[in-house]
Amino acid sequence: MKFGVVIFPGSNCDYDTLYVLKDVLKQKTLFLWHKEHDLKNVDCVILPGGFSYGDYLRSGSIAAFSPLMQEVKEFALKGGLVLGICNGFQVLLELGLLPGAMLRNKNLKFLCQFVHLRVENEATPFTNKAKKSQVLRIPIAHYDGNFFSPPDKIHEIKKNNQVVFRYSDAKGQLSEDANVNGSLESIAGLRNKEGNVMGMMPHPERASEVLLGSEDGRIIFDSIIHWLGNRGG
Amino acid sequence: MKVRILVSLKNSVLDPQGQAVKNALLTLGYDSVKDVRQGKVFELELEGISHDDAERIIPEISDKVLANPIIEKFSWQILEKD
Amino acid sequence: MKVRILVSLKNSVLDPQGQAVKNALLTLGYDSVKDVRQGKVFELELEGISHDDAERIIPEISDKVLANPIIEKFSWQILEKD
Amino acid sequence: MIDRKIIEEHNLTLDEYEKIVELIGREPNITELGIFSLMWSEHCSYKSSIVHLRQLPVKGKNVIQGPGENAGIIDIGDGLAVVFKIESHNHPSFIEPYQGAATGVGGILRDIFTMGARPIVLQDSLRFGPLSTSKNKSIMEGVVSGISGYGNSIGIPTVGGDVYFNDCYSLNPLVNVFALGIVEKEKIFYAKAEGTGNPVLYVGAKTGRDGIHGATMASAEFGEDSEHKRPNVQVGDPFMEKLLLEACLEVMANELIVGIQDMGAAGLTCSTTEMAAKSGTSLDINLDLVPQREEGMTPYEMMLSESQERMLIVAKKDRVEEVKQIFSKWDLDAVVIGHVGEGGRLKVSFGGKTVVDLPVDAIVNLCPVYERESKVPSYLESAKQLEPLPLPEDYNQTFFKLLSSPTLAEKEWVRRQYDHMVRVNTVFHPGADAPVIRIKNTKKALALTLDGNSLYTYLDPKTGGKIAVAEACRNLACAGARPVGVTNCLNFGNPEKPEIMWQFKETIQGIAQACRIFDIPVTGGNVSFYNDTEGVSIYPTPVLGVVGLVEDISEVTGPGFKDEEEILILLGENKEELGASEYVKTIHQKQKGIPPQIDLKQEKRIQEFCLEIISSGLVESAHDVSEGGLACCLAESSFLSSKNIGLKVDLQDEMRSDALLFGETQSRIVITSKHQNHQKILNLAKDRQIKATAIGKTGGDRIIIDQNGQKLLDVPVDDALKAWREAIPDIFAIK
Ligand SMILES: Nc1ncnc2c1ncn2[C@@H]1O[C@H](COP(=O)(O)OP(=O)(O)O)[C@@H](O)[C@H]1O
Ligand SMILES: [Mg+2]
Repeated sequence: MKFGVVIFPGSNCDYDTLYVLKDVLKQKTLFLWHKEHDLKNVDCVILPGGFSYGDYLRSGSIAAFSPLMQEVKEFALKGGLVLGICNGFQVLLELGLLPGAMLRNKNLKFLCQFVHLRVENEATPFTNKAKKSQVLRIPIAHYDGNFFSPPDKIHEIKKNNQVVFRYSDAKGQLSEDANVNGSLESIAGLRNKEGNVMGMMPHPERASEVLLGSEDGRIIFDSIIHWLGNRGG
Repeated sequence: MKVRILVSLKNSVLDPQGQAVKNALLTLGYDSVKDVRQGKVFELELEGISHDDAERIIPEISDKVLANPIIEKFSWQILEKD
Repeated sequence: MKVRILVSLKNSVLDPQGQAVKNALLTLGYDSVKDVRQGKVFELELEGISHDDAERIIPEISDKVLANPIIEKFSWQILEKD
Repeated sequence: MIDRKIIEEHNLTLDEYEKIVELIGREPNITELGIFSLMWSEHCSYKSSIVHLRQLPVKGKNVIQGPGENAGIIDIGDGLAVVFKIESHNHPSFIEPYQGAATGVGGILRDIFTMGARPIVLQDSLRFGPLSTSKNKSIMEGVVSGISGYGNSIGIPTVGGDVYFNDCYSLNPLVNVFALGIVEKEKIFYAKAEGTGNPVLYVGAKTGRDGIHGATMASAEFGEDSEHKRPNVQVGDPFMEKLLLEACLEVMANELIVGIQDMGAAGLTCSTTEMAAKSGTSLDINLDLVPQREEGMTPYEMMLSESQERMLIVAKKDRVEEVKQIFSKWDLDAVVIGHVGEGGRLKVSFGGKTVVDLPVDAIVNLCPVYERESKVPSYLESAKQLEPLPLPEDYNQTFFKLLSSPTLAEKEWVRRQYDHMVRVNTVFHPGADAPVIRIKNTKKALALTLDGNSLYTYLDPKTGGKIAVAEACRNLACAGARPVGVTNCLNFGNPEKPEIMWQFKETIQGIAQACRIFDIPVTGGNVSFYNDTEGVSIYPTPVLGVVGLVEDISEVTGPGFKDEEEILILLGENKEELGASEYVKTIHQKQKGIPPQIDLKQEKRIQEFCLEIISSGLVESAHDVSEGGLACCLAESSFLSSKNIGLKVDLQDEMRSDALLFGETQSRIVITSKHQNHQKILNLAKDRQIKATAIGKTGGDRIIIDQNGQKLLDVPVDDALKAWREAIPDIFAIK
């Protein structure tokens, strides 16, 4: 099983994601370059956090046009696993692989802090090691993480069980305070209808070692490894 | 040719930046301000392109690149012809 | 009264956002694009204010709040009178 | 023709001009004059400060590079070295807070990665006027978002810093940014221009008419109207810098280049002349080849432009194509604009004509040096007299007021705008005295801190200088780290005023003494003079950045209580010292008195002791006593414990109760230990002749402090926490 971490110009969590997969979780992992058309036979593509192309237009928008993303799109449409973290989530939205858009955080400030996430859907390749309603403690770091979707679309998203994580308090309760960036319905993570593509604003790679304050993020990577392992075996 | 494209949030989408500007203006005593919406403006310099082609590609660029149609709307005008 | 104010970086000032958009458009094959500058647009709804007062406070607001005259310039127009 | 007016406009004296003529043997042309004016500005030449800076100790067995390069370098073992430096961006941040602060971050990062090091952390030291005015609020908002905008985007965590508020910064905020990078010892790069015939490459952003005369601007006082007449401010492009960072590190790793220098303040002028001067070579460059953003730029403008995100590289002759390939991979142009020659001259051509032909030694090394007149300031005598103060009627209320004063209040409003976690090295200890950064693949960690209380320095510069160093090291000791190197940013008023010069000299003496006693080398720094607006100078503000090393990361200690029923032990002694305290400033509205005094040897022994008991595993938490005194120190340890554990303390000192609670006597650390360990600590302290007193216990949900059994303070932790935590967000809340 092989992971690919995409590097866009301006990605800055690329090395962090590689480090966690390779050094902490001992997985075979390589970088994928935005200008290429080659996914190098990876089993899971991860779009890391950062400021792709400076995020000067809208977060994630220019990266969505990069050559590699056209391959990623095809890979995803064929059922390949794709995880977008933070900026990676924004790229997936801009690419249309996931529904919705991101607005600026409700307080109009960049927010870097630990948050709590309630697992809404544990039956995905990305969360199968979690329990339903389990609360994870994972940091966020973004300016544009205020999820938005028009009313008719949000109805569909919920009907299809696409919400994977919601911002909550430590006990799993939803509230305006816990929903730090103002996301619609406290949505922090989403999957596509088919379930093979997920985007999340929080950074699981920053919560994969006790030293850094939490190990809860490993659940996401462990779930992928488990899912790929089962599929392969 | 010089073109101006305005991109702003759809009316149905909350605009906290505009709100913040409005509050700042009210704080400074400009109480005639009832509402503020903030958007983006792009000024493009196009070259070697016919008017008709411009009329075709400007909305295309706006829809595909400059605006995100889920949340934004756009309008445009040609400021200077060649 | 509805007013539109455009704020953009002075021509001599680097505009990284405009540059990024330009590069994206070129990459997508829109080679007629020679230059892009990006700015902000504010649409204000003013109430209970005379035309003359508006003509006075709009540049004041723009200069003091909406733009930093050190690096930015602004222009404005009244879109709708009351 | 160069006349008197032109010379003055270039901030040069007539004497200096004559010296230029003498050195080059003719009148300079306007471009050449511009070059001299930049390089002989205070900002670049250190002409008023250099004689005093020589007092600072710069040697040490682990020093790889002391002052004189873009940044200092310290060996930390395991084949690794840390590269660090601090820089001010005060004036630009006042004019355009967002861009001023942002480009400050960009500039200091280039200083680090030009040396081959990957920057891994940033810290910022900020000084603003009181948040009671909307102007000061918007400056702070702009500065913080500028640092956040640049640092977050480029992906280097801003892990710490400090923020103080004082009237003296209303028209002159301070923005000092510290950066640190890590490099393999064998792979350090320097600003060299060696090898005749080697090509000189220009890489990064195009040159525009940005901030022409920025360096001279940073060397002149602002007048009343300067808010309007000021020159251009640069706009930063963190995305460009990120590409530049990756590309530069890649050409270095591939050993394709000889030397590299950033173009920051003083741009092309500074980078070309410094590189040539260091290597005793010549540089020949052709300005027609310089990538330009604007049309019709003159040689004068190109040489003086301060456009950001640019680098000058001297490549190996036969590797130029590979250099270009790497830059092109990162979508950057690398353009050959000249080559290295012999003879120690800078030769610049434009439009086929030679427009500059100057000896680089004269430009870089022969600027006149001044030992400026100094005089004890007239304010000092009366400012040191603190009249008798009434005791507070209600200590609880006084305590809440102090906790919510912006200088003492929780700074999370700032911290959470900074991505402080990217690069996955930031060890989790929110609000710690010194942020801790692990070094991957080793057992080691770095602890960092920035410090400098300018009210102390205003009232007693020498003591203020000593305390700045001592407190920075004390912060490190609390984390379990040993100081290994210092950088400093000295923010002062106009050095042509004798009273300012006196403050400067005294402060440096204090810093130098402290560094000697702590045995830590100063590896570099920055001097920012002319921090005066409308004739008013800021308080003398040294900011000390000290880097500490933790040998074993499992020993790192935080400031928050770990558990209930832990024993609180005070290391050091309480004294009745109220002068210059935050208490006197906030509650009695006086910035007066004699600041706390410090015995550096005693301080050192206490820090050594703290480190000893931490590494013996006897300590659960450690926090130093600083602004706000013992009461605020204890409260913070409660706020920073994950369960907000309360405390009960009975102090047995005979003195004014306000001094006991809120006085800022130095050389004190409060630690907690498990019950079974506390006697061991007390015994050890006795052996080491350190005063250590068990003053109480953690536990409960109140903060209770008695004096000789008499109740002084008794408040619920939750209320105190609220006062502390909500003060700054409240100020910025949209109402
Ligand atoms: N306060 C100081 N203490 C020690 N060294 C200093 C101080 N200020 C400046 N220096 C050193 O003087 C040298 C020249 O500094 P400078 O010209 O500012 O370099 P740069 O332009 O890269 O900031 C640098 O090596 C710097 O570290
Ligand atoms: Mg430098």
